Amino acid sequence: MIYRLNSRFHPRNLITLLAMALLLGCGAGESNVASGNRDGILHYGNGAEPQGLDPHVVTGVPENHLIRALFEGLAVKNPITLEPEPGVAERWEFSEEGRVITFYLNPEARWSNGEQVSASDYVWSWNRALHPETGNLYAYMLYPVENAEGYAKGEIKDFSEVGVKALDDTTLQVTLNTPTPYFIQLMDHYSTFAVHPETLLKFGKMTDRFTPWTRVGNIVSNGAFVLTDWALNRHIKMAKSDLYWDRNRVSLNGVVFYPTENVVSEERMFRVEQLHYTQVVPLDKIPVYRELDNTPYIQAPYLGTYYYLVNTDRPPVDNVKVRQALSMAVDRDKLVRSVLQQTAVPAYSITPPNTLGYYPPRVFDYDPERARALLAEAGYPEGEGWPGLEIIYNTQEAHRKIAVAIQQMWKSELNIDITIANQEWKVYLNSVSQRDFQVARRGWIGDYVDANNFLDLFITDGGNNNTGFADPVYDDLILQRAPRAQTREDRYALFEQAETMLMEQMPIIPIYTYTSKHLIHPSVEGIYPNLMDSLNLKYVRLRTEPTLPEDLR
Amino acid sequence: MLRFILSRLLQAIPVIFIVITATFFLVRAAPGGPFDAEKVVLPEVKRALEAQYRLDLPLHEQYFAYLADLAQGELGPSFKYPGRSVNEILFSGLPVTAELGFYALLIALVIGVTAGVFASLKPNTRQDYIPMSLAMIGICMPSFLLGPLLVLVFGIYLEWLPISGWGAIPGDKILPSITLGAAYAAYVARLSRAGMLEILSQDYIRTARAKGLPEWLVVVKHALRGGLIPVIAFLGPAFAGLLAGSFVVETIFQIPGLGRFYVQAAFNRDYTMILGTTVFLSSLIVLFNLLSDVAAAWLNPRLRSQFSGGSR
Amino acid sequence: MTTLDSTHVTDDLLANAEEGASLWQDAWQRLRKNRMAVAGGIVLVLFMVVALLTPWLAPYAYEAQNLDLGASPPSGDHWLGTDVFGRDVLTQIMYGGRVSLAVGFIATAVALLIGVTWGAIAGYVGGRVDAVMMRMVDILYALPFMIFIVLLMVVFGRNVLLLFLAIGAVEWLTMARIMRSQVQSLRQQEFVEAAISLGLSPAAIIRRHVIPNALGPIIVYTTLTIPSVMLLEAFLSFLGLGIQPPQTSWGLLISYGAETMEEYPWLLIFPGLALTTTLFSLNFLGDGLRDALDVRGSKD
Amino acid sequence: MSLLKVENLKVSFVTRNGTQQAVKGVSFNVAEKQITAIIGESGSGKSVSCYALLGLIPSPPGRIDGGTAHFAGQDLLALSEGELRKIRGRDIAMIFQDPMTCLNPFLTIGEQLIEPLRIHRGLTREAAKVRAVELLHEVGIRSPETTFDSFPHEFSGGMRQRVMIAMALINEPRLLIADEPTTALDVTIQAQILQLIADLQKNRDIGVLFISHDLAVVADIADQIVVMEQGEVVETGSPDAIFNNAQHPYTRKLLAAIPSGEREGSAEECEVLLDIKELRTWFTAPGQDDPVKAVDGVSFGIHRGEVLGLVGESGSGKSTLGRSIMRLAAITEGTVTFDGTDVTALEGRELKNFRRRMQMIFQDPFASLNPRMTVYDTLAEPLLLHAICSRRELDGHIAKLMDDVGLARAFIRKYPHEFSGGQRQRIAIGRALATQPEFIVADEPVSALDVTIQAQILDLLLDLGREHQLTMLFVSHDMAVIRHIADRVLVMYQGKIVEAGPVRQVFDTPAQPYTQSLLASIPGAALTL
Repeated sequence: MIYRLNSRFHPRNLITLLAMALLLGCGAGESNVASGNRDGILHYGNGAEPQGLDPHVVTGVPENHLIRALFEGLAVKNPITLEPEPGVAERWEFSEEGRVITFYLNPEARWSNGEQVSASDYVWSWNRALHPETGNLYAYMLYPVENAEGYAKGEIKDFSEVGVKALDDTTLQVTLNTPTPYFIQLMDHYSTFAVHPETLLKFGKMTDRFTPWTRVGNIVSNGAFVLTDWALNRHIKMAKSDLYWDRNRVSLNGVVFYPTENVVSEERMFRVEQLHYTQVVPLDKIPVYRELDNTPYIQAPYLGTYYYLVNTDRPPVDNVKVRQALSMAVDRDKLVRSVLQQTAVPAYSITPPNTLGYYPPRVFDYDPERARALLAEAGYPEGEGWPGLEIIYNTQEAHRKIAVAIQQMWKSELNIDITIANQEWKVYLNSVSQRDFQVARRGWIGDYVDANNFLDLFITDGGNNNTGFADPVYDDLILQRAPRAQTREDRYALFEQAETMLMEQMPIIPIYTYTSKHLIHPSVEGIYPNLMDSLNLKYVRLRTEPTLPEDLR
Repeated sequence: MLRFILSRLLQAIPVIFIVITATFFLVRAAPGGPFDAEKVVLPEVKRALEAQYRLDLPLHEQYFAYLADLAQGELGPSFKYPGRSVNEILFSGLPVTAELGFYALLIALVIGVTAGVFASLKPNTRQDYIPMSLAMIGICMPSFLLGPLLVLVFGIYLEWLPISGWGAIPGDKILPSITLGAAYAAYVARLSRAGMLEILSQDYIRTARAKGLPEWLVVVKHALRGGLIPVIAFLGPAFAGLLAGSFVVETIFQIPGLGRFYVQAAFNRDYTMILGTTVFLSSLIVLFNLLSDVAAAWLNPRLRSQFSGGSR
Repeated sequence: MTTLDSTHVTDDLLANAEEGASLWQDAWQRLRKNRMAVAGGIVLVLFMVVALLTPWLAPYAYEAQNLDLGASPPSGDHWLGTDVFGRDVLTQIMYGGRVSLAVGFIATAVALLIGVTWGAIAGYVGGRVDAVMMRMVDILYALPFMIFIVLLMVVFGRNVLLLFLAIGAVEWLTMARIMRSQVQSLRQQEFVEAAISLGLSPAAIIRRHVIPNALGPIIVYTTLTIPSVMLLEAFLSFLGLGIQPPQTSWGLLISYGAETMEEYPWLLIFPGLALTTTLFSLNFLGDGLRDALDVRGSKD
Repeated sequence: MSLLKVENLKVSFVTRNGTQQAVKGVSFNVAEKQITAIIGESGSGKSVSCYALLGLIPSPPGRIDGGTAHFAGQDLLALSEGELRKIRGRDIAMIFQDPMTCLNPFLTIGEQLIEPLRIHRGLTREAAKVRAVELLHEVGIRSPETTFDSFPHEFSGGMRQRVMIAMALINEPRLLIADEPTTALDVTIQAQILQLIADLQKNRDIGVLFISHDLAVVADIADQIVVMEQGEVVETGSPDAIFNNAQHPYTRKLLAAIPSGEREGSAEECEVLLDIKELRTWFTAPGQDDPVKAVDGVSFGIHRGEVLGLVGESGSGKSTLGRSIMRLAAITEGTVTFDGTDVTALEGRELKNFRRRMQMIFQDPFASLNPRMTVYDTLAEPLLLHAICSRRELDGHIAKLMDDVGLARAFIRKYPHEFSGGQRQRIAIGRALATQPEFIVADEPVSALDVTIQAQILDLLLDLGREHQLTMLFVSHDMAVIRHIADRVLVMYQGKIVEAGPVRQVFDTPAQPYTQSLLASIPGAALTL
């Protein structure tokens, strides 16, 4: 056709443009896993976008993974036994009564700029972690240290009164309020990590929260890896540090962390080999994975409990019999089997079983008969005269499922009507902290492996109590008697006594103990699922061989 | 024309100001604060945090301080992401979302206009019903459904395309662009069908045919320009809406765009971030509405020379 | 003139007048001839009847669980399968339809009422009033929706009525814009001038002359609004505003189904079919209604 | 020698109300180098016949049922779409009725003009432009080089029609079909365009098929006239034969409808009902500084019982003047005194009462009736609004109105679209009369109507005026119509009144050159004057 169009706007141009823009050579290269195995790069699915990398500012699980790759604490946990083993500190000594700990720092421990990690860096960093202007949410991790709490609350102004001293470059002396058996464990928590003082001061005051010191090029860290790239909502890249004292043990050349917000998407990325490893698996996908030979799915006990908070001041759950009836009418086995696809362990108390050898008492069982009887005693025989009850939970699929199942269990076993209300996260937090609820979904993940971390939730007016449960005997057991117990057995006996009291009063309805869920590509070695979900990347190595089972697609 | 643009921009100032003010106080009225977390925040910590973010000042002082910062183009630090300013986050997400939106609109235009034009050429025949029925499905198919479906089919079963990321793996922009564009394609199809039907019944189309023009030339040269005016009018608000509405797609495909921040800022009660995105978005809405008006006027020679007022 | 005469005239009028009395009756006559529209209408009515009678029709109680059964594909006992709680999907869809249809129609009606009124006034009065009214629309467009919803929840608590209000409050904006542009072009028409010169008040002109002539685009937009309202309901319910489990709606069923489309496809397909069928029926009915109300028909 | 020979052409339209036969076996010839005119009212099938020849009727619903149309040795009706396309715009070209809508507003004049050349002859843009500029010059467009890149809206109606003609002639077709090419134009322009077509036909020796509803228009130029009624040809003959010796009653009816003569017995001088002083209505378009002075300092009075004609071309401000008096356009300055009251300041209830006493009849009966209201509702609205009658008496009043305007009562429940243009104008008149007004502004009430209908409506207005003792301001661009109906005439030009006086005086001894040019352009002058 000789006739040529003169119109300025033609669909054909658009199509060409579009094709060029989108199909940037759509030959889909090799997968991340394949290239990662070749180059020694681990591709790690890491949940939500991290808030940041400052150990004294952030909270949360994704941040934990990142910071523990970049930084190292005085002591770390053995990934299999969870027993403390040397980190920055080569060794440590307890004083006789257990109140004073002396850490001997490894002289080979280096900051990524080559400087030695010194004891005074720890003093400076703990000052920062505790300083009332820093606003460190995890400052309480250091409260076992003498005068730390007073300093954090502003009651003590002089940090030299806090029980931490640098005796010399490599010797750090810590004085505790009382002997604290789990204190060494806390040294593996990022809020107790050291940061590099000069680097921070280069970008602002010690207590500043928002300076760019954690950015690529600025950050100085002391862990097995160094930060090389941080693209918001895209990826965080790290490379093996050649200054790390234990560098010979590090096998990976680098790690790429992917922030993902969508559970379904993350699992799919794993399936198409874009990720080596992820910790989030959609519930309904788990049976599919379980059926595979050589399944990449691994499940492990986890230090966390899922329970319902009960507001003991609101009728009808102000009546202990009602609370007990409700708890006994929950068929936890069935719940775990069907709704939870066996990804949890039924719980009958707050502390997870085998918390460093501690097993919680079993005060009650699933017993609908007894539940009905208790409810009748409380004045609601066969549910008659029941005033109604509302369960609140924050908007999330898993919480909904559990609430729906429990609602129906209570309905069919006790013939009582329950309403369910989901709330947006911050609204839910507000309702819980204002105690504006009858029954609320709650979960608690241990900060350290010790029953104390679960049981001290329910001391009178405890910040995380939220139930109205108040018992001076209980407080005395947890706050006074247990810390002073001479042996582990004595201490655990006191915990058991307290926990029995708790379960008799039933200010919470325990539902299940968490497990951690992992999808690990067969080419990855050295990821050991454990109670704390504590992964140390320096033990991880990649092989090129095994691939995902074919029938996964 | 210039005067029209100026007057619209002047009108925009009070609009944006009211939006900022309303948002500022609405956000504060919402329950839950930026620092509430599952584990209780100790009162001493909370005090420290509030001091660091100026939240300890009386509300009106915070408001005026915010306005003063805003006047200097400073949107403040993010509450959720300490160490990052809202400006920085906006500018890191904007190019990505804008690119995504651009491709999506392009797809919407190409598919939508083609389908709409085809349907309009033979109204009430199969050639009309089939694309229009597809458009209906497109309209009611939410992206939280279409996205995963596309991922399953093209990413996992067929292994043709990457299923996540943006610009990291070749071809990873295709599925999200299609997902986001689909609903808009459906609207464009309906609009262009209606617009084309209107134009095709005009006398000047008959004139063109009487001149012996081939049918495709009648359509492309004589009918399309007028027929697309309703589409152009739709594009302005659509593009602004797309930036806010890309949240779902960005989440499904792990795209580092603005939409995620816009939605999550609200969930996180990230006050500065909510305000920042809102200011940004309301400016965009004003701007794009204006642009689409100008574009529509530019397409129409009659309006081009004697631009008659009104708005939208 | 005698009364006798006028009686005679009345008889004469009634005897000879052709066809029905009002626009709506006339439209009804036309609508009945449109087979697709009638089919769409029948499906919608059927759905509504089923929704109304669900408590008696549903094969199972809607909250009845069978946890041991879990998600199972369609079978003789459960024609459309069961969900992860072992609840009957057919029952869920029937109960979900009650919510979705109610929300879809009522919230859209709210949006329609506000939007049409607002747009008609802005477009008809014009000038400064128009500018102010439309800038208000712009402002509402720009306010962060999420915060708005959360505030609504806090101020009013959980309330299904509030859900209608919240949805209506966002959906009316576009309606107002469409209406306004319609009114602006209708306002130039001679018959509106004729009405002015008859001395009709602006309200009467809008009601009698403007709105009936803008019905076409309004109906089309309405048919598009209803499905998006149904999906918006799911989103709001998800945020905590709106219905709470075990109550359900099509939107919620679809969004849950989308999560497990690989494992339990029937949980997505059947609610999706219900929504799509409704949508198509609405669309055919809407197009039919538009044509029926267009009294000019095919003649012009 | 016949250029186009149409035989037994049948066209029908399939609608949802059944199949309608629009053309029922029509045969006619178009001779070479002659102008053949087809005359008929709208709906007589004259346009459909011509469109069918070129495959331009929309199909569906249109359908050609039979017949042949021989043109240059080919049967047009038997050709494929592709073959037909080669003939369209090259051998047969068309001009359409409304130059305002028939040019693509989105493309420049030049672009549209050269299209046929490029399509059919494969000329380059430059070569085509040279040819187009020549032709633009020939059809009387000044400075064609600069206007080549203008858009249609920058032209007046007459200029656009010239462009259309140039576009049709650019490939030197052998047959030009002109479908009511002057109907939408002012009288003065109409005369020019008719002259242009006649000249071009002579210079180029082409055959022309000229379609019109107005016998007067074709009287001066046609060589042969074909009269069509309801899809059939009722009479064919030379203009002489048709005008002097019409055989068919329908032809005679058409002839009778040409407005002629003037009103007898002018109303005697009465009191002044409406007094207009220094009226100014200016519009300022947004974004522009200079106001458009649509009405610029007009003063006159109307006596009770008088019909005052207001004449002028489009754009002269006559309609705006009418609308200003009705308070439909915002008056910038001046007073309108109606029966002693200054109406420019009225508001609310007073304005409403005033509106009852003054009514308006609009130009376009297609647009002035609400398409979604039945006749009954349309007529009931003013009756109820002004409480002219109670609800019980409503039916009686409406019936009376229907009788008055000559509409069958059986149509009472019908919608406007079901009526013809003339009937619709009757409804509009009925609505205006419903409030029993004293004064009516009739704004070009007949210019959108066919000639035969035009005559009926004018007579109706005159009768009703007498019966109800109406005072009327009758706005028109058509001198013949004004002469037929008015007692006195105002001639308006560029927002000002340039001449005023009794009809006979203005028509017989026009003082202003503008009035003279208006009078000279009345079509069919030879026939009627």
